[in-house]
Amino acid sequence: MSKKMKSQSGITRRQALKASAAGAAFTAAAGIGPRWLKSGDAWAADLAPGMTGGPTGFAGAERYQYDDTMSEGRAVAAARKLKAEGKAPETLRILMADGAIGHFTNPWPADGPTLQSIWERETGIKLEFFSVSPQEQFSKVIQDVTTGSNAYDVYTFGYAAMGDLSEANGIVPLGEWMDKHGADFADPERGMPTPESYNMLYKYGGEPMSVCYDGDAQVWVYRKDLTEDPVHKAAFADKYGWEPGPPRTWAEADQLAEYYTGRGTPEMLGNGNMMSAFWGISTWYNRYVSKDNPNQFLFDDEGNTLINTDAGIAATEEHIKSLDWSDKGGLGWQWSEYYGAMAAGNSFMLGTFSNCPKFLDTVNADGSPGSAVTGKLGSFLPPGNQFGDDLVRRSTIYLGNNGGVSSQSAYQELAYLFLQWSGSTRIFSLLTGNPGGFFDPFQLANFADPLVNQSYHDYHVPIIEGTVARAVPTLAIPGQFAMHNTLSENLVTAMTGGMTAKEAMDATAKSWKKHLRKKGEDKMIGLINAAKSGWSTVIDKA
Amino acid sequence: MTKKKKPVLTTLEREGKTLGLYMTLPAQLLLLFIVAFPLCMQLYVSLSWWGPLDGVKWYYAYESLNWFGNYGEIFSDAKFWGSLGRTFLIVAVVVPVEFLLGLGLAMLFADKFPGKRVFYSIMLMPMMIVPAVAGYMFFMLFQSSGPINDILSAISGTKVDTVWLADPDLAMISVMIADIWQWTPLMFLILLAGMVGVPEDQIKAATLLGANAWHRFWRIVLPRMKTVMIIALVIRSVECFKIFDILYVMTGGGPGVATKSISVYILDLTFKDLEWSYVAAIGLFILVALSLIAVVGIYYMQAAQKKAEA
Amino acid sequence: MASIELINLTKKFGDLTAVNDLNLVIPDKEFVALLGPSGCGKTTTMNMIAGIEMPSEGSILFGGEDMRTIPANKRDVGFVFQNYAIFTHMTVRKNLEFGLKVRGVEKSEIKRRVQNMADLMRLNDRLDWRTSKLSVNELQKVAIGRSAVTEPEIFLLDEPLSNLDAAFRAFMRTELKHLQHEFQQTMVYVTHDQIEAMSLADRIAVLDMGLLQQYGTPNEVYNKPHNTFVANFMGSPSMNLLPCRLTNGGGDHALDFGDAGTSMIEDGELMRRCKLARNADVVFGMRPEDIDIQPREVGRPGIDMEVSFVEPIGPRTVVHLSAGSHSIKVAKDKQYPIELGAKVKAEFPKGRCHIFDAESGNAIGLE
Amino acid sequence: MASLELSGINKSYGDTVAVAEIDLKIEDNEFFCIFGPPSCGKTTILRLLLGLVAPDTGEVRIGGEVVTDAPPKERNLAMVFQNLALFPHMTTRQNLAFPLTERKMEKSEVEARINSVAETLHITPLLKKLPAHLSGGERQRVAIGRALVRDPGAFLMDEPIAALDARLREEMRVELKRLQREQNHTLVYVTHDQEEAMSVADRMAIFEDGRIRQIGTPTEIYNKPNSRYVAELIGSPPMNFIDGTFADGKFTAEKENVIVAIDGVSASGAATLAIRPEDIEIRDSDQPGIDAKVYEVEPLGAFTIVDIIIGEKIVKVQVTGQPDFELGSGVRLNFDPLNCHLFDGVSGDIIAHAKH
Amino acid sequence: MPKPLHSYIWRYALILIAVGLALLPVAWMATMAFKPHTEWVTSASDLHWWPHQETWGNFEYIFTGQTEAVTVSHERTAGKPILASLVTSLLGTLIAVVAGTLGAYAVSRFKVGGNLPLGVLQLRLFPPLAVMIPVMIMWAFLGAMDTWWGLSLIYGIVTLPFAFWLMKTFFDEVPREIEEAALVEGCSWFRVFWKVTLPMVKEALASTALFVFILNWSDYVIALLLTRKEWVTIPVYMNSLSSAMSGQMYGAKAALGLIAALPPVIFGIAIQKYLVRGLTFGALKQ
Repeated sequence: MSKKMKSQSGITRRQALKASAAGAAFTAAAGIGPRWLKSGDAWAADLAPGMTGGPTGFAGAERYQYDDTMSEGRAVAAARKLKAEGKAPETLRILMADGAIGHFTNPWPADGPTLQSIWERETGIKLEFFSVSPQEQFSKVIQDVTTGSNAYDVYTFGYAAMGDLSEANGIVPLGEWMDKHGADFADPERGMPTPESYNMLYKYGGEPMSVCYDGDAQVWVYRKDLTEDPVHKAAFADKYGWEPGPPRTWAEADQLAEYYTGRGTPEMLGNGNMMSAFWGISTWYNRYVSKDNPNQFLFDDEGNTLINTDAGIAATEEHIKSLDWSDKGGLGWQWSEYYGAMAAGNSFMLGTFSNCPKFLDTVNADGSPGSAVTGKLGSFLPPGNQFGDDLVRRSTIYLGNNGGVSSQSAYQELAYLFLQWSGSTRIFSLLTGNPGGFFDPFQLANFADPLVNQSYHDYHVPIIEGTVARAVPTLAIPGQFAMHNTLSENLVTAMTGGMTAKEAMDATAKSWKKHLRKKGEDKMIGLINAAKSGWSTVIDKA
Repeated sequence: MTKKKKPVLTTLEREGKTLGLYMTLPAQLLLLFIVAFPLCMQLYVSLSWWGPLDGVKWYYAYESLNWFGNYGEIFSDAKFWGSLGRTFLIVAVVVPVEFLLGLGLAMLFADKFPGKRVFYSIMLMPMMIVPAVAGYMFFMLFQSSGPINDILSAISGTKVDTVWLADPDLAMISVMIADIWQWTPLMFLILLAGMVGVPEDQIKAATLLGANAWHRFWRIVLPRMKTVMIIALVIRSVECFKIFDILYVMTGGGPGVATKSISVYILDLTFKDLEWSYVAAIGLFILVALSLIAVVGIYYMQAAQKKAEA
Repeated sequence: MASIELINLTKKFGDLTAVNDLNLVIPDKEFVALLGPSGCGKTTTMNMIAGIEMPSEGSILFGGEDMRTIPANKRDVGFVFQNYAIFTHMTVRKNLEFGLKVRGVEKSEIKRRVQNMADLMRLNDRLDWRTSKLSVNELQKVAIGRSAVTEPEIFLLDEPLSNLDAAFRAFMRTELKHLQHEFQQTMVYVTHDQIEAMSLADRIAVLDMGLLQQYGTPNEVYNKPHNTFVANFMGSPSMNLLPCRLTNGGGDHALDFGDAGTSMIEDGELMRRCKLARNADVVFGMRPEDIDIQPREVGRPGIDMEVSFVEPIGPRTVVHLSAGSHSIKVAKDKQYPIELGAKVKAEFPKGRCHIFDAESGNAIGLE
Repeated sequence: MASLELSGINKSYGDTVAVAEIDLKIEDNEFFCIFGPPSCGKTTILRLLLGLVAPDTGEVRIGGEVVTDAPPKERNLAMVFQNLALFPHMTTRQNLAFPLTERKMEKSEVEARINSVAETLHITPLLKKLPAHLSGGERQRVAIGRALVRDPGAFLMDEPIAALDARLREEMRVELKRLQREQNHTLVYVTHDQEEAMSVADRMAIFEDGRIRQIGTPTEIYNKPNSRYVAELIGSPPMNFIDGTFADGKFTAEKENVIVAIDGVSASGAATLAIRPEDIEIRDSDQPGIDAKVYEVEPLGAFTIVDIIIGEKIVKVQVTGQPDFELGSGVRLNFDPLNCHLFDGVSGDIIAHAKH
Repeated sequence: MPKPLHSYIWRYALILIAVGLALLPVAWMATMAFKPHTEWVTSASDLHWWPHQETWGNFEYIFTGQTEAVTVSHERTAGKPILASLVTSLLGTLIAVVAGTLGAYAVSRFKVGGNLPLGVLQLRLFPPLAVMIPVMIMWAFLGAMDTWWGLSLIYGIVTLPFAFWLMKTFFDEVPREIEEAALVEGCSWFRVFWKVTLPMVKEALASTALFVFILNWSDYVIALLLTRKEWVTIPVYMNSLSSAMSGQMYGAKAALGLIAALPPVIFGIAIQKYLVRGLTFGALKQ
């Protein structure tokens, strides 16, 4: 059943990805300060009246400028004070995912300064970024912690890794500095909408341990043009009894996937979701968590695993079935190759990180379409399951990127100040809009920002907001990295016929139980139950 | 008078012995450095739940002592026996194939022919390629739009674009092919040396007694190569059991666990699952098992030797 | 009929000519020795007869039939190597059986023949031993037995006795000679030891640098050497060769030995040959055992010399005499009482002197 | 120069005895030969003298002074090894200079000595060459030169010319003998070639399995071997032995119907008559003597060896010149009692020597 | 014994096939190293066996990090890893050869060292990963993690068995008499070793060093475990070259692969005749 990915005439998957990211040149020259740093305060003149810092040189820049009363302003002022007192390093060393460094080094909008130049001109402290691929990001941080080589001041890691790093004393609590310097992360109007979501993305064990940089809720995009095509409309309707369009339930989503597989020229695949090792876990989570009303948790309150119950096994069987409508070779892909397939028009739909349209639905400088799907995309809220007239639509926040301060760093407060500056709502809005990196909007200020809307497109931003509201966290307890690896390995083995869905789930459950036992069962159960508060409780009407 | 006494040595011989002891010092130190201290540490850590993320140094492992919990776990760890089984499968398939190909090549290269030196050097080349690089070569070759599919399409006439590295069975086959490509020259080298090592006169004598080419090979060359064959098989099996580079670069043990050898399993436990105490236990388990096999092997070889001489 | 004929046999290894245009007839049932220093081409010649080496030019006939197209394993030739080439991974019995088994001889016949050979070679109680436990002498017997058991018409031996201890070597020489007489096989025996060649062979072919120097019975080669090489190679201690000039003081020839003086020639046969000499520079040859040591008297043919060294070697004593730049050896049997430095005259033996042309080394005046 | 003495020496490696009960005194300036079959302890004697190996018991004296535990350097002995042991990576000059530079001799002295030794051994043109580029004979001379160059107390040589071919061996042994006599060094010479031993030795010791069986001059040992072992070893072609019994003055061997009367001998019991091939006289079949048949004839040019069968025993007879005998023809042998030795049939020790 | 003609043809046919198969993977990587970015992944139908426009872009990329074809941000260039591979391999070889040679001579000549020969051989028996945890902890403890000397020390230890056994066979072949000849002249044992025995095995020593260098240069797993950023060797760096953003950078990795493959192949062929002895720990000589 290995339906082949037909490479369409001419442009390859690689070119499609490159084309779509044309607007954002991923500059190679990370690690050295930009040459055009203006000396003295020439840029200060361009600031709006009363403002002390922020981007200049483009229309609307004032929206992102700040004074000493704002979170970013206070951070810069404090940084300058530390530098004056000689308690600041020449260069701040930052370990960051390779796809995100562009946020700081890529000027955006085109005629504006880079965020790195803003920070360096305002604080006089240089930034050095060390890139790492997302799969190895966690191992790299852990190696630095366990071997004590003190190679970085700022780490970035998935929000779920906060548990591991806190227990390993790798990162330092930030609460004290947050209060001292007044960060606006939890601001109900601009920052996190609800205290639960703030706790989930910023805190571990009740203590703020990192600054969230990336929402990473799984948002669905689909080939809207194909659903409006009259031919497909009619054919699909008489086969399934409803007009093709945004699916409300997983059953409908699977029908769409089944229908569109093999259609179009070149023949496309209905299910473009990520299925490979490490990346495919989120797709499985999306199916699993909406199997109960209001939520299908991973563990019950006594710490027994639920993934190997009928609901879990059913979700896994559906997950495996969906492989029939996706590229068999995809099992070896990374996230960029799934994006490439969608961009090349080889996939009907793709539930992935919310930044997908930012890269795919683009227009080249000369007006030509950035990819084969420019202007043809639509997005929809996560499909769910019906319980009576309740419709439980759930998505998951998987991976993501949080900034933490290394316990080995000699300039911890200064490192925090950089996190506060870059994580606060104004600068972060400018940052997330920047197509140079893959950080996703999640703060309320981001959704309201015109530049973000320009990159993410107005049809997509409200869906992101809706999805974040309906998102639930994945495993975020210490040992999550190993537990996710076991799940991923068993899922791929099941998908390649090595195990049945039940065997895969039982094996995963057994391994998860062992992890809990090793880390201390009651402590873990406490953490799991505490995290349940962060799960979304939004119920839609069927 | 003939009690077994220590031989009387001249001062010269005694000086020699003392110099000898000093000269073995560096090697002994290195051996001690890598064997003694780490093995003790490994044993200590393997008796606890200690891991790098516990936030305490390894010597505090006693806080989470569980005695033989880790070792017990090995026997119930399906993934461990799975990867061990896979490793033995690879050894069981790869080593005999390399042996037969090596023997065939050795027979081809047995006598002199023009151009022998050049072909001989080329045939040795694969073994000298950095294994990680060889792994990457075959990663490129086995891509679904890669040259191997292109050749197969040319041969079969139909369009071949099998996905080698994403299919569990085909991935295993491609890893084996890569290993066979790299290490057949080793077998070829050793077996040829064994074949050429047979005394020239004995072959001439057999010829003059009326033996034709087949007799010569079957009754003279092959029996004399027995020890060489055993050496080749033992050395290759030990090295093959440690297979890692080619496999990790080509498939990373994937898809799923299809080509996960014991080495890759240990690496994942170390870096992904960070269960360092369990890895320590597995490490010791393998050390002990291999040592037992080695001791039995050496005992058997010596017995065979004695039988041969009796 | 198993005579062996070598016709214009030549073998070149690159630009080295190991065997140079060799013509030799080895009559059926004869024992011929190929004698010469190491590297003279004797082993290469034997290898060509056996078929191990291919001749560059010329041909080899067995009983008149050309052996060019017949490979070594079809020539039915017995071969014994210098280091025996025993199959060390087999027992003695398996070594003896090998030749018969590969020729597909029927089982009971093999058993019979091997048993006979074991009796002949007194190897009965060693049959099932591993060859690695045998002494050098026993290995030698197995090597010969293994080939003899196939009852070849032609038997080739490459220095088979050189590794044996002195006593056993003397015994084996007699046995080999006797076996050859009894089995009437055509035997070719390669050796560098002239004593072995003399004692064993019916005929000796002396080789040097790939060229045949002389081919004749032991006595012919010993008594009538065709050139200085054969003269010097045969006999122990070797023939004395004194370079000198023919001068015909007063009609008759005389030998001028330069700083050792001149000596008249009384021997008629020698005089006849000296007359045939084309140029004056000759080499005068005398066997050590033919020379008489006499007190110095004028008129006796010989050279006045002085005893420079005495070597008592059990049954014989070798007396070294020297005069000027010349020195000769004289072999006396038993203990020969003579003091160092004694002034004597070495008297030329009647009828047993040799004369060679100095430049070509060839003998002068041989029939 | 120095005399060498081994008294009460025993040496064994584990349970294999190398040498046992060795009492040996080698006089000053003597050309002493150690003769015996391979691996009979000959080389161990040299290593004991050199100090490379310590004796289990007994003492080693050089020039009368005890050196049992002294290191090789203080013994001032020079050794020429069987495989010559030249330093392959050094030129001839460096090889010769090695012993001198090791003794910190200053430059000009070293040059002088090297040139004089090179002169006496005619190896001056070879000084620049590496051992690999020299012929067997040249290498052999350089090895001797290396031993000569520092004028040692005594020389030890372990079968130095065994590897050369026949002609060169005959010349080299004469040259060695002459060199020893001119330089009058003490020389201990090990060989397993009995003709070589007899030709060069002033005195020689016959070894068997680590023990000395007899010491004496070559002619003494040739004419008066003290045991059957020595008699078998010395003499080529080898001596003939006939087993039988000796009673009241007469030796009889029924199978070979040999009866020889030897007067002045009172022993009785099993005995072995021994006679050298050159001491047996062949007579025509009609003459008195032991009845025999001609088995084989080996013409050797200077003399001929006739193998005669008496009973089932083959006896070798050496006849001068080149007579021809018809195989299988009947002859008569005469054993002159004066030429016969008598050994004890069991122990092999000498009972009576031939009196010629 | 000349062989009939047809067996020659058969022999050559089979050898050519074998040689072809041996060269195919290397040839593919070599051509890939010169292919421009566009020809890295071509559709299955028109596979570019030979680069249509050869370019040195890939080499330029791995050494400078920039080339017109690919602009993916890249932390560091290949220069440092190549230096790392060289330094650690050379030092590792030095440690192994020095310790191995001294130990081998002592065992060969003085029969001392008891368990050393077997102990050293046993080292070779275990998969490196089985003993790596304690070594990683120890290296972190000593601050040797991600340092040139840390990696060199481990390389020295891991290849010690080869150096030891190889040199032991060479020392066994040196005739005892030559050393005794020097002893008789009053040389101390060490001078004999230094002035006589070692010069005689010079060529063998060089070959052993080359052989051990190849082994160190070819390592991947030990470098993967003991280096992080500063002293990453070529194989580890090469594997990290593929990033999520750019996917498999075929051309660049092929170029680096070619550079990594050259030294061992050249040295390997240079010491061809000692390979059998090396790989079988001296059990078998050519």
